[in-house]
Amino acid sequence: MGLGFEIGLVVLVLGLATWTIVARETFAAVVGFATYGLLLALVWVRLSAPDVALTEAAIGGGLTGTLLLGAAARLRATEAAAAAERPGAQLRLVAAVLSATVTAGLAAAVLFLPDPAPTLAPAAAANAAATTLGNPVTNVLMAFRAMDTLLEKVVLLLALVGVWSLAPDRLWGGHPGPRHEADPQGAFAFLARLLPPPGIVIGIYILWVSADHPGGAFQSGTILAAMWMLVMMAGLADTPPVSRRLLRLALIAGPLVFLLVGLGGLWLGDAFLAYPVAYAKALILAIEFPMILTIAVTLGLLLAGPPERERER
Amino acid sequence: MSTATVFGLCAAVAAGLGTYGLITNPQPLRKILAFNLLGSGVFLFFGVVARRGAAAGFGGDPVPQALVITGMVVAFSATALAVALLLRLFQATGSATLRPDAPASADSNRTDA
Amino acid sequence: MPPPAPLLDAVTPGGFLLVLSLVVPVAGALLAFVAGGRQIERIALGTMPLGLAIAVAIAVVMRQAGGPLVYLLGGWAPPLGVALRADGLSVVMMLMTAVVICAVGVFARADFHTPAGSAESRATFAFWILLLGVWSGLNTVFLSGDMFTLYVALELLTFAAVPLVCLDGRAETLQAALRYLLFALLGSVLYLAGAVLLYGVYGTLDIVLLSQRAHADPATLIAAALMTVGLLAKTALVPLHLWLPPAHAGAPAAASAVLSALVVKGSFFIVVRLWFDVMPKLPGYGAGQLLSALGAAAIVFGNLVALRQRRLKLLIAYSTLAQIGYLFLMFGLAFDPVSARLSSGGALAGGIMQAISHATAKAAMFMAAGLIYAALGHDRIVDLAGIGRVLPVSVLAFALGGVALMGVPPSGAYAAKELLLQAATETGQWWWAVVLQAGGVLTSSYLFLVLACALAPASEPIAVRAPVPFVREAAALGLALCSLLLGLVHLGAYLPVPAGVRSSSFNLDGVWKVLWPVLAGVALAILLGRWGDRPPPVPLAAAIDRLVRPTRRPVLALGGIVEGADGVLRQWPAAGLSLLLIAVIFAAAMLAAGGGP
Amino acid sequence: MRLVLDLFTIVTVSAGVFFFLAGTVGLLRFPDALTRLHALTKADNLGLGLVVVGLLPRADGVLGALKLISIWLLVLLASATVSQLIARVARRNVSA
Repeated sequence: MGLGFEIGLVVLVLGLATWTIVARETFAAVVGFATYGLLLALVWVRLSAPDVALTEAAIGGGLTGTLLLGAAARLRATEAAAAAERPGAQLRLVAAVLSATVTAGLAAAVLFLPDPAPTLAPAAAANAAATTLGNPVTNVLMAFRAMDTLLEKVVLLLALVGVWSLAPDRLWGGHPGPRHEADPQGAFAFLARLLPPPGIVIGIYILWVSADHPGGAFQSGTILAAMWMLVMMAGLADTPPVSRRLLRLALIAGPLVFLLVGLGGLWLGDAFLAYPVAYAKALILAIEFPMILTIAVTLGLLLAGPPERERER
Repeated sequence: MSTATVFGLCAAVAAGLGTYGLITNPQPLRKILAFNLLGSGVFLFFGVVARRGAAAGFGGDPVPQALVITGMVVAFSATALAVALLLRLFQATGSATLRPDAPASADSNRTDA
Repeated sequence: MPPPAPLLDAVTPGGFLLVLSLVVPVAGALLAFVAGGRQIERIALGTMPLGLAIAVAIAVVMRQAGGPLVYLLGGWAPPLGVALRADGLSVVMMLMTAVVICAVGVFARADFHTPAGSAESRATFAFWILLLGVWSGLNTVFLSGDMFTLYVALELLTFAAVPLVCLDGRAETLQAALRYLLFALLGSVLYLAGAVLLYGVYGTLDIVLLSQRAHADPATLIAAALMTVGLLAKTALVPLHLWLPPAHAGAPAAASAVLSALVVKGSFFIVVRLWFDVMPKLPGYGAGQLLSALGAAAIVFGNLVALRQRRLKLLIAYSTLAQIGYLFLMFGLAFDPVSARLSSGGALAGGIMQAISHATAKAAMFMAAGLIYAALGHDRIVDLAGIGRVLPVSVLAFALGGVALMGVPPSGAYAAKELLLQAATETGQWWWAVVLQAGGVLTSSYLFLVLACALAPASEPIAVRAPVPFVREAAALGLALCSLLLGLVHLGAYLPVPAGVRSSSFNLDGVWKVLWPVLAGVALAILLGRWGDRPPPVPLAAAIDRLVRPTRRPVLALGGIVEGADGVLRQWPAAGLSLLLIAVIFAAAMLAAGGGP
Repeated sequence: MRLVLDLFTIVTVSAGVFFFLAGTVGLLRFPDALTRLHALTKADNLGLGLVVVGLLPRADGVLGALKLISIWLLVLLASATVSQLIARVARRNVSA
């Protein structure tokens, strides 16, 4: 069937991309973007990257979409004023020409990429025995380039500290985000009671299979975060106050265990972030389980925003 | 033309669209959106590079695939921080503009002349 | 020191120190986060001497080993794994960072302190954790041998820096922080685009492996142009500076010191890595000249706008713009026409020297300005009269920091200037020497402007709002002295300083060389300065005023034009378009040098 | 046997796709929120259901089949709730 499917997909993806830029209403643009994210997940599948497809669907379609939709709803009042600030036609033309030049440069670079392409796939395959995991992406994330993954968790934590730092002084230590109210007998509350148990099972399952199949700590954490948000948005539970010690512990558990295992490797003579082959899988799972907790809680709180209400005593 | 090349060109166009939106749209939220579009284009390059490097029985080079997962997490953190800043700015000033002269209590440097 | 043979797959003795220098601030941030309350400050302050000790230990071990330190994370060698490497440049930058962070820690204790018995406060919580975050990010930037790890480190740095800008929650700082974040994100995405292209061409992101494999093919050059421009946006090189002045001037003093002294150096350092280590042969003469030209524009432009400022913190922020320009002059000067590549010689040493001397001096100046602001409740330059009596140590720290920046011996900036001037002479690029001297004149000019106001007698006694603890003034003064005496330290073991460069000279010729920029600067300050309604508070003011009045008007008009240009460039679309335009020009220059596709 | 199963898959998946198509047309052409919702949910659920049923013979093992069915059930649950919520908002907007 040639490239028919690919080209159709590209047309749809680029159509939605254009829509997110030119749409007049921000809300409509965000809806377009979330759809774009879901279609992009299909692109990732076509590129034989199912792990990334899961991440793209979770982040591009889900998390970012939710975050931006919420913001668009809150900022609707500012849209009219912004229209006056729109740059003139000449400026837009220059911007279009320069952006097109960037596109041309990137496209040229893609066409000039060497053939055969250099790859680390054989190296990754040859060293897979060191961790006894079958999923090469998990191997890269948790072993070969574990440093990046560790730093990424610190980035998440700092982003959360940054978000929290925007709270008014008097509300420090309080509950993030608005308190959601929903009809306790309504359909939404029903869903929020029904879905989390299987959702949590699926989340943990995605981590569990990620040793040998597509999945991973981040994708799993995102699902858990979604379940938590569902419960919060249905008003069944409140966000925890940011001063709660247990919450803070959950937020650093992942990177802390990661760091400790890494230092253990250094201490026992091998290397920082090295795992002894016999315990590699166990150690990686020992890192990943607190990690999904940390990821889920961090993502949920990043979406909730800075503390907005005083701590209830 | 291979699958990877088609998606590579798609990525280039998405990145260009994102750049255009980031520069010309005055609303910060639309800039954040455009940044995500630009980012997704760049991430797609990782996918293209990975697909081109398919070998050793893998459908793609796992290293760029892993890098892009890290990149997406970082981009999401950036989006969350930017949205929180934007909402706080809106809360503080009632407007959401990036014009340097906008906030009413702006610096005393330019009040006299 | 010749560039040492790059080590690839061997962990050198002492390599674990590199790991510790990353782990210590990260662990500090995590522990402070969970401990909360009064422990935050204690953990952060406890981390600082530890981090400083590790930096010193790395310097000592490296000196003994006589070559770079290498550590392979997880035992995985590149290209599959990630290596940490410390060469002379990273050691010098790490030491500087540790010193500045420690001084900022001492300085910031008064502002971000949790008294016994009181609850944890928002600003205290955020400041210390973010400070440790900045430190983790910077150490990773200096040590990482992998272009993608550098990207993560760069983002770590940005996410720690942005909230520091708006720590006090005022509307204008929130806006400044948002502008900073959005522009920085654009920069890092461009960097990432370049990184993925490099991987696509070479199958590795390791700096040493790339340096062995890099050749002038179109994808590589496009990648290089994108990465360079992305990093320039994060460094705020004119005309990509829209975010810097309000962000650096609006932040609390301790945060301004960190942002101005350290954070912009992170992305600058990656440009150095990219141009000197990854692909010294590729940029070519034209691109180097272009980067130097942007630097020169920054020097002239930043200094001129600084002269027009009415507020002290904004003046210092614009001075940072100018000083960033100095950092980029070296790229054109380092080009060796014989081998057609960037040589890691005197120009590079001068650039790095400039970076560390600016970091120490500028941190000192922002701290001093913060103390002055705290004492007076404002920082309007024309109303500073009398502050010299009230806060002599702070004003001295500010003055010494400024003098160090002017390039008076034996300051680090003097040594840097000498190295750059020598490189200019050697390569016959006299035009950059002219810019260097002009920069010195302009620097002394705004320094004079501030000091003339600060040292003037007050018309009425100043009521100080709050007593200023001596330890805070001492922290600022200590950093200023560091910068001023830096030229006496021989860094030849770490930086490629060519033999025969004297770090200080005390003959008559030398005195004149120092004096004329100062005098020219004073003259310029009198012509260009904003003095409010009053003539400059210097002896013979009235006579001077009469003398300069006819020339003052056109010169002031010129200043107005420059300031207007700044206003235009700081509009978002203008900055964005400049960014793309510079990217295109860089790509064109590099493609032309590389023979084209 | 194999041929029969293949035929079964082709027919049911095609039917599913047809319902998706009909749902999309309904979404675009119907006049108001409630009727659009009606088109969407009915066609969506039925369409996905048929696709899942069609894929069942191709699932690897009982576990794979269970996974496919649970996907359908989860989507049913989610879309039922979401359309309930949207409908409630739409009705409130009409009566207001």
